[in-house]
Amino acid sequence: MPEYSDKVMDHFSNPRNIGEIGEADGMGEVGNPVCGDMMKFTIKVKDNRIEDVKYLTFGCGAAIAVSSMVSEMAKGKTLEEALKITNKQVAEELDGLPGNKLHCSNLGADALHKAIEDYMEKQGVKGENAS
Amino acid sequence: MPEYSDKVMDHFSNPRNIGEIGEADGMGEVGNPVCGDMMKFTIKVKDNRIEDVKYLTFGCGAAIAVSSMVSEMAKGKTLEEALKITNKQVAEELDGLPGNKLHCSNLGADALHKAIEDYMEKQGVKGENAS
Amino acid sequence: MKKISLDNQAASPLEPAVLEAMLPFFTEHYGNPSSGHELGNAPRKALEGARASVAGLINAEPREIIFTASASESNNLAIKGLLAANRSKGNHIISSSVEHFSVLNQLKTLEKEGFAVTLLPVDQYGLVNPVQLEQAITDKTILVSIQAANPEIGTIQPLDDLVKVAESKGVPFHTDAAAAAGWIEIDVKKTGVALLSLAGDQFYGPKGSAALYISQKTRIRPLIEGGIQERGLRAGTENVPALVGLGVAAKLASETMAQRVKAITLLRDQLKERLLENVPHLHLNGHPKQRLPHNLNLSVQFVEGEALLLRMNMAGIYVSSGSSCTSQALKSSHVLAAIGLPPELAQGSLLLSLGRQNNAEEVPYITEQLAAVADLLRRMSPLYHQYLKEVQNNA
Amino acid sequence: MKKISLDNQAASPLEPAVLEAMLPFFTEHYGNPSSGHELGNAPRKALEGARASVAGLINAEPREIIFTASASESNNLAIKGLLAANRSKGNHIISSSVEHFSVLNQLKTLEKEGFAVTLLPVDQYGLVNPVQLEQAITDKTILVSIQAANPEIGTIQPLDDLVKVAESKGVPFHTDAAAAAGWIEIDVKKTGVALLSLAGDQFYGPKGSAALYISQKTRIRPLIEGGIQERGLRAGTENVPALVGLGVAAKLASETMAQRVKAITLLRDQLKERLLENVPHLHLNGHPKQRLPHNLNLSVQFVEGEALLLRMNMAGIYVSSGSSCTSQALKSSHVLAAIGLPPELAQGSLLLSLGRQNNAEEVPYITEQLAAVADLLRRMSPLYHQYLKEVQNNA
Ligand SMILES: Cc1ncc(COP(=O)(O)O)c(C=O)c1O
Ligand SMILES: Cc1ncc(COP(=O)(O)O)c(C=O)c1O
Repeated sequence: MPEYSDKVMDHFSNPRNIGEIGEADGMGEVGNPVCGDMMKFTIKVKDNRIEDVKYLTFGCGAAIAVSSMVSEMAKGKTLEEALKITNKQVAEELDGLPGNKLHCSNLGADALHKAIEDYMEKQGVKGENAS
Repeated sequence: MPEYSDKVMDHFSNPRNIGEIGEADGMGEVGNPVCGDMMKFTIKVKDNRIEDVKYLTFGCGAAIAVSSMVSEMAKGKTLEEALKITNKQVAEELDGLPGNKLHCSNLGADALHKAIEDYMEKQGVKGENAS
Repeated sequence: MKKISLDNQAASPLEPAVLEAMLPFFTEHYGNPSSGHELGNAPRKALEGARASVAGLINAEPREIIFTASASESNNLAIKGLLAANRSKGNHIISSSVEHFSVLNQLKTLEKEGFAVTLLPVDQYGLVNPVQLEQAITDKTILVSIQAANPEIGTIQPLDDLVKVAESKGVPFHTDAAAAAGWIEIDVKKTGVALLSLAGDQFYGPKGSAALYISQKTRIRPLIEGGIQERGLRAGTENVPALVGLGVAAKLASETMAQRVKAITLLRDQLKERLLENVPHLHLNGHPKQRLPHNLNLSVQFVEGEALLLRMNMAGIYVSSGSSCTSQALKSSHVLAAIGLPPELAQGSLLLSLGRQNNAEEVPYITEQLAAVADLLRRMSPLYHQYLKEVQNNA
Repeated sequence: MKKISLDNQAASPLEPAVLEAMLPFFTEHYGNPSSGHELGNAPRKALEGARASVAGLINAEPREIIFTASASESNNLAIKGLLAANRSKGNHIISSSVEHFSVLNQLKTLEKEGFAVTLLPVDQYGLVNPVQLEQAITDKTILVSIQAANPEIGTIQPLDDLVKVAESKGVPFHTDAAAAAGWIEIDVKKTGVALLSLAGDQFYGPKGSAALYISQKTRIRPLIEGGIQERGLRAGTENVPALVGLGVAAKLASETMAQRVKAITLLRDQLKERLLENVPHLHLNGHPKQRLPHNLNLSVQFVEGEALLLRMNMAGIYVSSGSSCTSQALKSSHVLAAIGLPPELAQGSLLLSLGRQNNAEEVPYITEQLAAVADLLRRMSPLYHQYLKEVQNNA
């Protein structure tokens, strides 16, 4: 088995916040089946805060755990705070990821940021921190 | 262990006719320490027959067994008969020798022939069958 | 919890008789086969017995069998060894796009060294076409290397036909039979291959036990030079216990192949049918008929293989996958790509390989678990949700 | 009848703890270390544990250890692998005339391929002279390969000095430590070797277990290409049981080397003295002091080695010899020739190597038997009779 931490295995086994928000305020997608990982994040925003966040993920154990962790980290944060979440932080919160999984599966923060940017664009507000 | 037949092991373990005849009628030597095998045959001839034959051998199990077998085969034979003993016959009498021993250790008949030739030369009679 | 391995091609428990035969060679008969004293006798005899048993499995002569430590080593010795002995004759090698890495990766190196390599394509089932082989052979071709069966999708090549083509052009043929030996009838005399690789751990023998068949008329150079073990073609003190194990495994495989194949084909087909009935959106990979009896390769649409593997593992069922995430090189299976499988299906591939410890009572549990796992992962799959929307829209 | 093996370098019984540690990896933990499911966990961990133990034996880092199946393979991987990765840098290799065939025979092949090879001579004790090494190095030299100790005459090379010379000229150094590892202190960090070969069966580990140390700054190419086992430097499913055995053997050797060496040196020296006292015309081969603690090499003047070996075997004592007749290639020892031993003495060489099962109570029996055998064979030796005549004539 890949050398997954207990936290990764916990999030993989019991992923939080799975799903797709019906009338989402923002949507972000990363990856594709060729590379083996795809994530689709949808968010609900209220008073500049991420009131709800859900995701759909096609991918390995790391990709699923990362999605789950990102959703937990983002929930309740202001958009500015959420934009500061980095893939590195996500990996750290998961007590690390196997070296070879750091690049291809650790895209959760990117998907979240895309969802936030999507929201901002829809609002006509181009976020300063957008990457 | 080399794939020696029981007969080889018998002659190696209990070599017959070891020694050197003091006042030999003929003496033949083959081999040298570089190749790993040396045989020295001495014979006593009476009425054109090999009355006694002894040998000294420095060499492997096959060389010792071959010497012993040759001495048994030669004893009592006429010189002409003894000259007809071939290395191949000796190997056959020993129920065969390992392939890699056929060339270097199977020199007993040669040594015997040399002893006979030596005898014949001393007698001033160059044998017809000498090789 | 139940533990069921469906990954027997990766590793399978030894036949008890194999381990039993090996044990004395770790203790009483620990000697070196090259020794000139008594301690060498039992190991040497055992080694030659094992050689005869391996020869028997493929209808070779004992002296045509060289022992090695892995199928990878056999493949490297076969190809590099033949080329080293035949440098002057040409520089063109033909192989296929579905070979094991222990063939493909050396070919890449050989290309850098100036050899020209043609990798024949395969059809949707993974079959190499003898006509395409014939067309690919030039007067520079010095070696054809095509596997007997594919370890991943199970497809068995038309070896007789392929060898016939090469033979008619006078080109020596190597076949990597690591996945096939012990499971399908192989007769080197009838087939006419020059070189054949096989490995004991693929038919209940130990790890570290393998062989290369080298037909009497074929000349190769050693890869590992040194002492004159294995007729000078593979130096090094022989791993007697492992090779004794290989011998026993080969003997058992020869003697019981018909029964083994019959039983495991039945079980595999039963598993296949139950899965296809109970788990929607499954696709069979490889040839429907010409396949290894213990091999089943399915793509579970909309989900990724490593997640499948981990979830099945949580249910005590051990499987393997051709997805990128399960490969150590992080590349999805080149075999699934070669048969034209779309990337999404390749990522969701599931390799189930059966072994002697599997039985029909396990089938319902496996089916139930795969159905549950597929369902669970699909519910979080963006591809599946997209599919559902498309179905709705079309309705 | 008593059975005494004095041929422990050819093969020795496993340490019981070694076999015990191996057994579970044939049964419960039969998995493939590359597997992505639970069955891969125990074998993978065990493999990495073994790697750490082997690294510990020579003060290396675990990632600097590549597992192989024999010292011969390690030597071939080291030399061919380094040359393949450094082709552009030069074409000159320096080695010694007393290397094992798994070094010398590849060098012969490499010479045919255009490499220039210098084999350094040795002195009467088998020592390579660092000054001669220095003089042999040119700006084309890309590798020096000199053994740590000679398996036949036991001589330990001045490795530190030799490596220092190569290092000062920027030439990487490989040492074949197959005979030395486990028996003398080796510290790759202090010594500064680039590559080092060792084999488990030389220190009570199993056959088929060996390793190559590759220092972090050294680049080599694999000999066996394929999967990415062993960092891509040695493809093939890992022989887990054998490598677990290697790990335990390495750990035991590290932990108990001082005691082992002390005890076996004592025994060896006792045997040597008793033999020299009781058997006339014995000659010690190799270095009197700088030698492997378990190795004793004697020439029994006037008699041939195979006959000695067979007669000792009949007495239940197993020995080895450097005579032509005991070598599979039917050539007397190149090592004995290199130290200038006359052919007659080389043919009568006797290699006695001790192991954990030998003890002081065996010494009188061994002495008595060798005395009897030597006497018996001398009485039929033309060389001995000649010697006696010369003595008589001189008297
Ligand atoms: C110094 C040395 N190198 C290499 C070898 C070859 O070992 P193997 O036969 O295990 O490959 C030996 C064998 O004893 C040896 O002593
Ligand atoms: C067809 C084929 N060739 C080669 C190999 C390599 O085997 P090993 O890892 O034992 O060297 C395998 C492994 O499963 C295989 O299936």
